[in-house]
Amino acid sequence: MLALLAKRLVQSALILLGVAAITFVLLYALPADPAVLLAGRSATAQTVANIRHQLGLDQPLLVQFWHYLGNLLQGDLGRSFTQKTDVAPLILARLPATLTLMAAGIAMELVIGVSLGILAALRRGGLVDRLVMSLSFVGVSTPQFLVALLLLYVFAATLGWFPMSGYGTAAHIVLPAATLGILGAGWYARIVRSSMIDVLNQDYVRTARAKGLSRRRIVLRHALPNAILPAIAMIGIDIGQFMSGVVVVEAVYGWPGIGQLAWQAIQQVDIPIIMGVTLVSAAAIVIGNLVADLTAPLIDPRIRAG
Amino acid sequence: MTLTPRPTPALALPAPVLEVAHLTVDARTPAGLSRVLEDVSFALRPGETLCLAGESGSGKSVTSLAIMGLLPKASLRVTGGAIRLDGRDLVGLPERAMRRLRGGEIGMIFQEPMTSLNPVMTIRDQLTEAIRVHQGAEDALARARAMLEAVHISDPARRLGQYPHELSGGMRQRVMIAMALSCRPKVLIADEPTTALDVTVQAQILKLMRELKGEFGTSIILITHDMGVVAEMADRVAVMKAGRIVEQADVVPLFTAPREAYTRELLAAVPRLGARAGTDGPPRVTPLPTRFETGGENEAGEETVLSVHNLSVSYGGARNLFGRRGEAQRAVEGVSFALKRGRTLGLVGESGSGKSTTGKAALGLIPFTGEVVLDGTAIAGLSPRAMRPLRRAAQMIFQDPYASLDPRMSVGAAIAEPLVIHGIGNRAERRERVAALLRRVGLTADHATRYPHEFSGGQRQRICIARALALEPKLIVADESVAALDVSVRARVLDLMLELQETMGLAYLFISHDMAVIEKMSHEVAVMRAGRLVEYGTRRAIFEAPHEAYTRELIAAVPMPDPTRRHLAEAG
Amino acid sequence: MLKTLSRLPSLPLSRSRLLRSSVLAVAIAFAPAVLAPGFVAPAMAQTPGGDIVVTYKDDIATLDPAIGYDWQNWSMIKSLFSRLMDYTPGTPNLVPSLAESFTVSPDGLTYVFKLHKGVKFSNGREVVPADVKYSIERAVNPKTQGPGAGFFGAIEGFDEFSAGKADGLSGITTDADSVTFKLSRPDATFLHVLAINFASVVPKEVVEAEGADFGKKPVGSGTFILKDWVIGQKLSFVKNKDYFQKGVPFIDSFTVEIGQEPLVAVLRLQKGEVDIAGDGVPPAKFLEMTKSPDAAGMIVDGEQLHTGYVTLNTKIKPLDNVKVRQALNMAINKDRIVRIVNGRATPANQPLPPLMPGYDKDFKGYAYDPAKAKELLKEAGLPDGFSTVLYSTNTDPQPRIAQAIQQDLAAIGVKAEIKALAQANVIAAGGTEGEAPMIWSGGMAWIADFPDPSNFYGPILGCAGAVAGGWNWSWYCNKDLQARAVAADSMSDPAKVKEREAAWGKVFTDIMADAPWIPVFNERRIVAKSKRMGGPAEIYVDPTRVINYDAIFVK
Amino acid sequence: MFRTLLRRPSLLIGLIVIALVLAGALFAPLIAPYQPDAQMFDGLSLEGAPLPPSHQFPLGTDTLGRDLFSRLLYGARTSLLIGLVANGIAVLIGLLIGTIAGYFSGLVGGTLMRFTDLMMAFPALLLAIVLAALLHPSLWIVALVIALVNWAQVARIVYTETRSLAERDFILAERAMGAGHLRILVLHILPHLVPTAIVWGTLGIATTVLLEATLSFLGIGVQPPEPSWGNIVFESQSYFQQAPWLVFFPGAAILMTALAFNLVGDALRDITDPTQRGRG
Repeated sequence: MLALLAKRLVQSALILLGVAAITFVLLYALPADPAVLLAGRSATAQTVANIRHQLGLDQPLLVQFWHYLGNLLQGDLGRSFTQKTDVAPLILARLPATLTLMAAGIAMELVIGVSLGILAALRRGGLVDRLVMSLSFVGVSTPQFLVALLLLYVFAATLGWFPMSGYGTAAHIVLPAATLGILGAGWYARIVRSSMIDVLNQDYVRTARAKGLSRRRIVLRHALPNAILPAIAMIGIDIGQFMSGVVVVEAVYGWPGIGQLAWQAIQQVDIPIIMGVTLVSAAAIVIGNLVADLTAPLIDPRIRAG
Repeated sequence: MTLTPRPTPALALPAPVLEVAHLTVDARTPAGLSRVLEDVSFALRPGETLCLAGESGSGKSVTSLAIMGLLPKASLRVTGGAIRLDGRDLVGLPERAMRRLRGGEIGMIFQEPMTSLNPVMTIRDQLTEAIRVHQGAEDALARARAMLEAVHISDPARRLGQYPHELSGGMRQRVMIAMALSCRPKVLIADEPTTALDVTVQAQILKLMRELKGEFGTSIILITHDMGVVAEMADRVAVMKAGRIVEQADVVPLFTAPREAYTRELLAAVPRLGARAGTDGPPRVTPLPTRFETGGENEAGEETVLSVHNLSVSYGGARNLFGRRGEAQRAVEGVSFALKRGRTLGLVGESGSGKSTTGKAALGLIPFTGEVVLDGTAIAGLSPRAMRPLRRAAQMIFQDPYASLDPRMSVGAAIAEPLVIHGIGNRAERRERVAALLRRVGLTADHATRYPHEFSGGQRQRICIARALALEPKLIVADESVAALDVSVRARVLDLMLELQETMGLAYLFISHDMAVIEKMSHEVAVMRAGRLVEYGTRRAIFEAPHEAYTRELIAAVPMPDPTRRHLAEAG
Repeated sequence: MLKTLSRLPSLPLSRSRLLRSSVLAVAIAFAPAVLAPGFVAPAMAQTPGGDIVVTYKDDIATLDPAIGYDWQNWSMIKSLFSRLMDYTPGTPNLVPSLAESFTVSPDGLTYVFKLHKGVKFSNGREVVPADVKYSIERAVNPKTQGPGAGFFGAIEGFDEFSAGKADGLSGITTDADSVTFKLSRPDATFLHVLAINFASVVPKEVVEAEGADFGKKPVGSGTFILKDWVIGQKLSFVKNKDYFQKGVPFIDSFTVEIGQEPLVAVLRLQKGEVDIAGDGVPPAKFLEMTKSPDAAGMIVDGEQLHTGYVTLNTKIKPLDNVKVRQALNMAINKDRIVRIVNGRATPANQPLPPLMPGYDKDFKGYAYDPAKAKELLKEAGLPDGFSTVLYSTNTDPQPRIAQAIQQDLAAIGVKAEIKALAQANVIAAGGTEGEAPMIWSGGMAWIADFPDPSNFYGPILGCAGAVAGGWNWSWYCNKDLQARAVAADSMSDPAKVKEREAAWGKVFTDIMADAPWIPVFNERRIVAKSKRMGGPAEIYVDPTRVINYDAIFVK
Repeated sequence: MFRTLLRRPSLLIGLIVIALVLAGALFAPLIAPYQPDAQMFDGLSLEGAPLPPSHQFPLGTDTLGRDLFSRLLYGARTSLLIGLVANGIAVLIGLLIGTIAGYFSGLVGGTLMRFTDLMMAFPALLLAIVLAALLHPSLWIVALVIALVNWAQVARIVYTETRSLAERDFILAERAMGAGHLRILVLHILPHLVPTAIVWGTLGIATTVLLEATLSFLGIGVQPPEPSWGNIVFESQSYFQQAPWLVFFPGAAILMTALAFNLVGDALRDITDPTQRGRG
């Protein structure tokens, strides 16, 4: 188990290194010169050259990357070109908001998705099943921004049930999390349904029935822990999807997360921030997968044994 | 106990615990209802073991599920008859009432102990659960432990905290039995409880069941396809075929004087250990003296087709980060044997003993160390390209004929495949050859255009054999090739293989866990255990004068299809 | 100009300088030396107190006055710090601020400022003349990487200092209560320069203690103090009770909420949750709001010194042909474009906006005449038109305006492919020689740093800007006009104000003969405020501050 | 086949919607009442506001006075093209990498899968945004970008399937017969992956249409005035209160099409793989 953890950690680190390298190369090739943008309109060529030199932009790519990695190991993500502050605190300040939103979104996905999935599996072929499956399709087929705008318009602007925008209270998180969660719940419902149907056909469920257990106990105690495994593996992948989703959702709801930061940074070619956000989201994805990998053994002892 | 010929007076015999009367079950299919069970009737008396015997699809399991009220609602339904437990009809009983009976009055164990226990729950949870549900929570844990002791599991205290995957197959089945008996049910239904177990473990479990029957006073319905098990266990036998009971009788009369043709057929097909005692080779199935088609040699056993020396195969050793393997586990270690043309080497052993691995390594399909000489060429370290010509000399037949045929390829194409690979013949010639091969294995040429799923298991195995024969190999590695087949089908396939050996001079490396089949097929036998060869010699030597205790144990554990010679349950 | 490097959901809302009168600001320099700081008398009495909420979409970048140069932080920096000079709220009229009084030598090369006594930084230390020198040197110092260094180019010793050959600006000297500036050349705009944010006075010891974090923990001597900054969420400013002018400001505090979609901000404003929607009214909401009965109290509509234009790259064929450029000028139906932006702008025909000194209201420019445009193209040897590329930023409504331009061009046979890119990419394309044939300036448009025509020439139309990484995206360089521009700028004699103005005006109309731009429209600025907010429109569209936090008040 | 259709109303509905959308896209020049990029003088109110659906403009006009119905028809071409091209490429890449990695486990497979993991860990939208900014958006670039973002998932699935296929007895049987790697891969593994590829290709189209819309929503999609469903919504998103038809109609088009492709993909999965029947 420990060896597995160590192995996965090193693997994760390598993946992050790869992500860093690719991002670095991509950004280096971007057709926009941060020095020019920084220098402003009244700058002379000399000023631009000075800035370029100070930022180290006149050095070869490899040297720049090497420096970047060196700093990275010390937790230094560099300084934002436009905001003139360290990137790490900028991201750290916004990370809790994004993580909260993601956690709420995933929680909503899981609660809605898993319960609907179970329901559909138990009523397999019936009306409820069909309804749930159709809804799940509508869910995964709906453009996120459309839902975001719609929820905002209906529940905040018109009905006034929730605040339109902002951050801080529980009421603020409902709509953004719902936007992320409702749509993603479709996948979970499908996955849980299919694995639940699978599990319900397993011999041990038959054993449980032969023991005379109640249906409720069979479903919750025997089938669910087994059926939930694929859904947990899904969370890891999901975090990647969410990282994309938050850009849209944060923009609409004014959620102060790293999605907004990323969007601004891209507009301004603020390479250190883009790098930082990319790495942080990649890390989130990697950690998500790691957590999923490590959670599965908690539920399934077979994986624990390796 | 014998059945009295007269109509049963209520007072003369104890009332049956469970009575199944005229049970009819229908399946719902797109085409309408189709009958799965028809007029099944039997009675189970207190303390009795009733065996439901029959081949796959005969309706044994459906019967048991119907009794438990566990038929899948969507597809199967009881449409007639009654199931009476202590006189109370279970058909149409509400689910809640049925639930109280399940596990309480009727316990059940299943074929696959591997999958029948919930992998994510501890043994303790699974055991106490049943006790709690039916008899309250008071001393569930103590009783669970007592049950584990009753089924003679080693170190019961520790087992309680373990998960199913940490137990061996035998232990799991013991846990299943403990669970099924934990509420002291009147009836225990055991659905092929030992089929998935090794023969030695099977012997132990059967013994345990007999012992517990006495101890708990439980009546048993034992479902099995194995006439050996029937002979060992049954008081009474009901032989099923195609959803009906064709014959019902006490066990001794049934084996000694079967009334029905089907029962006779079934019994005849069962290979009996010791049937070949006193002979050196397999029975001759062709009437003519041996004449090889290839002509060259007419004396069997001259040419060594396969020689294996000091073969070892390592598995596992999880890859570390950089793709290097860590400490490896030896699956096979230091195995040596030789196989001559026209002869069969039976490779026998229990699961995990390394038989299949040895077979695959012998054909160079997995990496190995040691020396393997196939048709005169050492194959160690040969490139796939260099291996190719050698592939013509040796072919393989697998356990599951369906899995070893590409489901998307027609049978003709599958049989022609080796010819295509080796560039033999043109399209027309190949078609002719395929037709010949199909006829050779007892199918017809027009089968060539069909697909594997349209055939029965036995036919599929014939197709696999035809494909293996396409290249006219000298050696065929048969890996548990008949294990998945019903007895009667198995007998016919074995006969086909023997006939092919006689007429074509094939050598077989015959891998099986079934001692009786090995005895029937082999000239020489190699016994494997835990990756090593423990005994190797002529069949006669191995079966009639085994040196090793393990070999003796293996032979002794085989149930005899003869109720008069019960030895397993009663011996200990 | 200010970098408006941000996603603007509406028309370019940029810091603007509104010039209500044509009185030249320079004239103030020679007014009696004691100008009392004061305000335009508001129509109603200001009640002190109140806490208000302001929203913006984008993060507030640094609040370091030597670095901050975008339209969101501009007004905040204005209120956090004080400078020698400032403007009367809502006007472009210069007044002394930190300076109690000042004198200018007759040759216009020496400025002496006497500082107010007892002005304190919010850390309690008194502001001394050395702070002024330190602050301006810091803005010029190349190590600061400040974008405003160039404004101080007229101060003696600038070249040496910016080349790293000197430790400071030799032209700034201080004594116990005054600061003296010596200029190397007359600069008619120097007092404006001392009023821009880069001239804000900062306490040296705090700057050195905070280092790079000064922009996040600013300490100044302005009307407000930054109390709290939750990055990415909000900034809280509270009134500086010790501000040296009594009674200023009016409100007790203002909170800036970040990350708010402009549309959402306006919806919240209508519900009373927000007092000022900093990003203005998005086009989608504009018509509805102006029609609503509440409009009068909520919408502030003011003119600004803005021109939206299309650059025509004079180094790319066939745009190197002046006839082609003229033809394109005639092809654009500016009235229709104005309609597309719901009439929030007026058609333009010259680079200068109407309110800028030097604007020639008699100049006719190129009238919309597609037939004549085709004729000109024929004369240029392009009877069938040509294909080209039109760059634009990718935020609404810029791509729409670009499409309107595209359709107009198509009418005379010019097929323009649109590239709607992130702002940074458009700026990069503009600054690369031979890259972008045409750029629609929307979202990046030129807005003067101070109300003087000179500010509309150098970087965007002068030869100095036509370099790699420069902002003269037409790559236009007319040596003759360049000489006239230099001449006009050195006319610092107050007697020649009118003459200078006229000279500049002529430069801009003559530029149009070469047609390096298609001036499209001059945009007005629309701000939304809650009904409880009081005061005249000018302080919400303040020409020097965008929002003048010092002057706004709650009714 | 017809019976299968009747028994699966969802498949039937999906196919009908796809057919309608395809027809609309193919015959756009015949159906569309106006040129998609014609900014009509009478298409805007005098104040410059878009017009609601009317007899003249069946689905209303957009903020430039263009006919929304015509733009949606032409936009279908773009969106479908991107969907098909992007998915085609993504599935091809995924199939190639997935089968090779799955069949040749070991160094080659390990390396390829680590690379796939890396791509999975890369925030997809961020990659798309950077790539789109880098390469200057155009229809083909957007398709390419989406393909580059999407292939990893296909590769993962194909990899898993190939792994389990490679362990099946019939592949072992092929090897025992002496078949070469290429023969096994092409004749015995690929055919089994075709249904997966088709299903994922179909399901992917839905995702792609959504991703294209999202890219356009963020302003880095297909360049104006070329209409795509994504950029139609994007251009008008802030008008959702004032001119709801500008958001509703294209949004509904995206939803319906994505839904249709999802339904068809799901049904295909059921039909081609009986063992998966009834599963998600």
